[in-house]
Amino acid sequence: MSRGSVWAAGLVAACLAFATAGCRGRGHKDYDRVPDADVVANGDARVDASIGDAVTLNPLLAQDSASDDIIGLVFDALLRYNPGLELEGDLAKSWQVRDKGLRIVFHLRRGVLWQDGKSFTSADVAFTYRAIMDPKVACPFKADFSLVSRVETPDPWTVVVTYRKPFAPALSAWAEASILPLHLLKGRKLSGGSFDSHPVGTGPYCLVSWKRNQSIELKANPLYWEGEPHIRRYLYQIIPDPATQVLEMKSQNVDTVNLSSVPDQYRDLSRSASFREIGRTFRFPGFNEYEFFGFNLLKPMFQDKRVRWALSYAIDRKALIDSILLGYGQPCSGPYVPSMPAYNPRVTPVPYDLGKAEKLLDEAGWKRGKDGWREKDGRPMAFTIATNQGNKVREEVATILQQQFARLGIRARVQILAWSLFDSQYVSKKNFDTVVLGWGLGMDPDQYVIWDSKESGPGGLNFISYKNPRVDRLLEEGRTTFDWKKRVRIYRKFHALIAADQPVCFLFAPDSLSAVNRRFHGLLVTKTGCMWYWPTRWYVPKSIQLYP
Amino acid sequence: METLLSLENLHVSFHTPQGDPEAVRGVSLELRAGETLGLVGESGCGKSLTALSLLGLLPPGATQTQDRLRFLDREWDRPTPEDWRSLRGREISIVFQEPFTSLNPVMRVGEQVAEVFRLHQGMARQAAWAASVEMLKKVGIPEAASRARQYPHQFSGGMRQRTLIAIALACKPRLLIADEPTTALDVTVQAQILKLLKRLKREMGLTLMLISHDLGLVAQMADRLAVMYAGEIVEMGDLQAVLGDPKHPYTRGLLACLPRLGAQGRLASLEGQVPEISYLPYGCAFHPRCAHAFKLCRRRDPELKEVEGRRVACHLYGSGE
Amino acid sequence: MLLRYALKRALFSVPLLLGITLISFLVLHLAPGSPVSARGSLNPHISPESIRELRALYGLDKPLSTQYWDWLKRCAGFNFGDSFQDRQSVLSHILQALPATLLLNGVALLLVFGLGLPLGIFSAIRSGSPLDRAFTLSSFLAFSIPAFVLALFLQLVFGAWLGWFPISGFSSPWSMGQGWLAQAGDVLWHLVLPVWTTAFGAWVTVAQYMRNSTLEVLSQDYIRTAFAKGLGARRITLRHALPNALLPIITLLGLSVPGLVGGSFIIETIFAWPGMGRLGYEAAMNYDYPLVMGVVVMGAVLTVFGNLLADICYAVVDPRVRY
Amino acid sequence: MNAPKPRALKWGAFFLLLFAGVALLAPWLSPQNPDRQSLAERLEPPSPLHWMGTDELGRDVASRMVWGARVSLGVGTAAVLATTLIGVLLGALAGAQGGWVDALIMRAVDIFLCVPTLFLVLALIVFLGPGIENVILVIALTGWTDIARLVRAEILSLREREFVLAARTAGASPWRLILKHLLPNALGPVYVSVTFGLAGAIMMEAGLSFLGLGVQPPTPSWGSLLTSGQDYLQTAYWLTLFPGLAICSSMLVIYLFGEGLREYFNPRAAQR
Repeated sequence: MSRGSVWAAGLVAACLAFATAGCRGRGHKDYDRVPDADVVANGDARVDASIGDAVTLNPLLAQDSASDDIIGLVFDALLRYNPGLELEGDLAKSWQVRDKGLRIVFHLRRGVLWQDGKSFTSADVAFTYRAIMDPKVACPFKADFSLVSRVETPDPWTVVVTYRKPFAPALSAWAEASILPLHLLKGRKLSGGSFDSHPVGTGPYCLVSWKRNQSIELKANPLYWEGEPHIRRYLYQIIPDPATQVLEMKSQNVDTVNLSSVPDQYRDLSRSASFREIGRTFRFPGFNEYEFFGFNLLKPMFQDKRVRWALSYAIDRKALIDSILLGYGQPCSGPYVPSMPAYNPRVTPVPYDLGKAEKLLDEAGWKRGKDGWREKDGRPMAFTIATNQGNKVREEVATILQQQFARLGIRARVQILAWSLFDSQYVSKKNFDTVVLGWGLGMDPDQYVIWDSKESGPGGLNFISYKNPRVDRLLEEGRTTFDWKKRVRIYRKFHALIAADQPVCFLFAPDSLSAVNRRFHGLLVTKTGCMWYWPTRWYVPKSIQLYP
Repeated sequence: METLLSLENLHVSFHTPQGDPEAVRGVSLELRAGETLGLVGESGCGKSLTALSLLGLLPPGATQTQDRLRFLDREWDRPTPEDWRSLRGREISIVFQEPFTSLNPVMRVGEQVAEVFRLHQGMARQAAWAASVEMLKKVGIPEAASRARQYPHQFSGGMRQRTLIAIALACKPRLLIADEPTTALDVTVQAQILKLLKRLKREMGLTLMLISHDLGLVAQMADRLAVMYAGEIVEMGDLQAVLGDPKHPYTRGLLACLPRLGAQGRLASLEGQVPEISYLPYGCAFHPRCAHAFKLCRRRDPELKEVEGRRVACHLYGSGE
Repeated sequence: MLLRYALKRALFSVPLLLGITLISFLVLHLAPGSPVSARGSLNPHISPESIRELRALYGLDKPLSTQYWDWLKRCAGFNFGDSFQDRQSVLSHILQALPATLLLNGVALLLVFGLGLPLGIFSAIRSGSPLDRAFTLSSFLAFSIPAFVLALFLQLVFGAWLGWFPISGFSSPWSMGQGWLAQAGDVLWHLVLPVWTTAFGAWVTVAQYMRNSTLEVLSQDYIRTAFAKGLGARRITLRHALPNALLPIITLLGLSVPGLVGGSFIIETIFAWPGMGRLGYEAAMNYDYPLVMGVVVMGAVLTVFGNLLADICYAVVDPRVRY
Repeated sequence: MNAPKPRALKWGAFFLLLFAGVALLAPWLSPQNPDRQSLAERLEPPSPLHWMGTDELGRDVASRMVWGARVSLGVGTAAVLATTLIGVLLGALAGAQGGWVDALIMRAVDIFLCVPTLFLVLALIVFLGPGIENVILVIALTGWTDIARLVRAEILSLREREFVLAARTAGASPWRLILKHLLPNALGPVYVSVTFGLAGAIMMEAGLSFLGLGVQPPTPSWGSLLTSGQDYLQTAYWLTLFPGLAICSSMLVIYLFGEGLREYFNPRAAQR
């Protein structure tokens, strides 16, 4: 036996001695054709995989998606979004908007209990508002409530919120603000206290244990006002590497995985017959994120609209999607994602048309020199494309754009930088030519902070310095009208205006890809997702339950 | 005096990519019990290798063959590692030239001596330590008891050489080989070490094989003398015979270079250098540097023959005067 | 005499640690970006105004010197302050991540030196033989296999296909109720693949260092003297060659003490191991100054202590160095 | 007595020149333009057209490997040389001089080991800007500590040797003492650390470029090829296989060259 195998055998033998629980072979039956398929049974558990651990379970501090996932299960807000992406009642049964948007009246649901048995009243909502505004907490989304002048509770079941100015996005703000228990937090430390890791809410699941950077265990809340969830236990397993998540999924140690960042894994899973026996893959158009190629409008070269349009024509969006996202993405034509109601279907994405691009650049004076590279009054047409390190999609987009612009005779240089460097030295100081970045949007169509000219100051999000008074008016109008239909019309006009200006070239919106273990039944699958109302709908037939 | 050790036709060769040149080309010698044999020759003539071959301690890359090696009543033609181990330390011991690096730097001196007692005589730890202190006293190390606990780097060169001698003689071997024992030491210490060797030889009835390039030093110690050149013994016999009336031209040349008290004029020196073992001249290896060389010397390598009470390997004495 | 030396070094390490924390603090603040920008910037939900409030809360608006002084005062009382992210105490973060990393690296270190040393000696004694050449070649192959390749291979073969070991994780999720021993066994069972990945590349280095230093020692004169004494090969190797060959290895051991705490981000990410590697990386990426400083201080104490220990061991083993 | 085996030295030097040649003659050797993307041929296995297959943007891996040699071998060897130079000199000085010099250098070692490298790198990017020289600087700054301690330990045990004391009494200046007497015998561990140091430096270059300090896309380097291969390990093994083999073979070459050098300078040790 050569030395290599002697050593390896020795090691394996030693490790085998450790193997106590034996291997966890999971024979899987055929989950679909099960006799008790439609008998709603309680029990079993759902193991969800996440790349990062929750940072905090205190709704006042949470900013990352992992924290929001858990908080969403432990707490409720006054309102919530339905599969049609419209608002509906949650802790508030119904609501009215009065005095042309200056006052919102919420009628709370009666008989709702906190997970510790105390009853939920309007005092909790008022307390939550005061907690959000408390300077010692420095709550990150405090701005959404800056226009609130008073929150009154005439009786335990009604809350009246008065605003200094009509503020349409207020409703979506109340749909994201988790309501805190007054009786547990009154007089106690709002942030950094024990509540941060032992939260008590009104939501469908309560916290059991939190092993940092490992897993968060929740159990069904028997007192939940929509009825106790069928799936009695939920485990949020932290597995930072997507490839490992897929491996765990195939061995049925994990039940649901988000595959948006690893399209090739999604493709393999959806094509694999062996996986189809134990799981299903889902693909939905993404609804809150798009990538764009932005110009620094302070630079003279990009102030000429023809140059911006020429570059937009030179981008082959389909090739980008096919190569980077393996086709799992939609090209987008404006600051909204196709699946959002505010998306203007009449505005089509900029087609790939090198001929037009060449013509526009010649018109703008950037002629091709003898060596084929374009220049104007002796200056070569060259700029850098900057993006942040760690985001594989953006790095590949930048590298491909460099190649596509080279075909147009433009010398582009790629600059990949660590995020903090990128933000503090380049973006905030506006010393960049172009960037490849993306926006993660909320449900509400209001994009004042990104496109309004007043927001282009230092630290503002309008770092490309886009100033268009007509757009400013539209944004202002959109913020103050509560009528959903009128708002949608306003934002579609806003979408068309921005698309015409091309301050940035809108590239694509990646699809949301996921996989779910096949043993779960009762899924509500719609155009926008498969996870809707899962706590109250999902169940696993008794015969195929995996966990006791 | 009966013969303690006899070696017949020893060859030592090194294998290199360019072939296997021989550093020792057929050396035979015998040692009578109680005598001191001096082995002299310029560096590179194979004298150290000959000594090392007696204990099978050749460096790797070297191979040794001999017709027969006899020690007292035992005899081998190709000794196995066990045979060598039965000889080393118990029957034959050796002291090397480099006292500074020949002791284990991280082990106490006393321990390095005691180790031999424990191994060969199976002594217990305490007894071995006592014996080692005793041995160190015997070789003239002051306050042996306390010095034994110290480490080699705390000893001077002379003291380290004395320790090595203590190690070599711990188990009262019959033969002690001293390979240039004093070369690395300064003159005063040299004299002390030689005096010590003489005393111990007398007290323990040792047979001594002294190897050196310094003829003057060997002349004070040796009973018999063997002169080596380019891997062969060219002249061997009683000290007085060889020194008084050197027969082999090389011996004569060597003696001529020795500074004499009161002698005048320039020191004589031998022209040329010791040949490289891989490019040895045909016939007698010394002939290019020999004033009396004639045709036969260039063709045939002379054997050792009895000439006037000593043996010489030179054609001058082969075919008549 | 050694005690005096150790005490002198220990006393001297206090100003050294201060020096290290000061330099780290400066480097931290020299690096572009700040805790607030790391998370808050370019996030439509967060308004510039709440960013200003955050800066005040973190005390970032105070001058650097006061920030450092405040940190130092708290640090003296073993209170490393709260992490910016979730305002939990830095100490609790470290104490949660440290055991996992110490366990992983500790066992890996044992494996590395336990396997590396004998193999190094073995191949030195057999130096030049085809076995030795094969070993050297395979050690380079082993060293250049990237950790993530080996990790995936182990996960695929031993995790998914054979199912002998768990693919990732520190312990089985539902194991809360079991007894102490079962939980320990469960963690050890999860430890197998990450340890194998960590140790695989490293023990090769130790083996080569050992082979090299043994070769060096075997060519020394005192080994020839040992043979001349008639000692057997085994005894010579153990009593004479090994102690001398181990000297450079002790320094190597001292150098790997900081590694014990550092934790490798890649291996911890792939095996979902809740260790210091991920904690340190996330703290750095989010510019969580108190957490980063906490990790730096602990790393510094261990490094200084590790080097001190190595020097003392060296003096104990090698009398020539005792001064 | 016998001439040292020149074989290792001959083969080592031959391969070293071969690798350096590949790096220098990249423009002529590389089968295709390393940056030319053809998204249609994305992630294709090795084929007659693309000897080493294509990467995630359809670029020819073989040409990127040849061009990558320039960065990786260049940075790798330069960084390892710098690290070894600083480490050996400071280590020797600390070992030979002792006293406060030794304490000063050893404490500097402790400091360099503890300062968080990531922030050091980010700070450097701002002040010095990205660039290959800065990568070498960072690797050298953080890498010299190990060698320094190893060499210092070797020197400490040599210091007491008589021949050193003799040289010192003969009035040898500290530097002559170190260079002529102490160092040649203390180079044992250095050979090993240089060999493994090279692979370490190549991987560190990739890490630093990843953060924005080193080469910017699309310039290839073995390290960046390897790290980008991580995401496609299961679907495109060749993205990881070839850079890994290249790093392994360059280590082998350095080892062979080192072994040859050692045999040349110190035949006795190598003869065993």
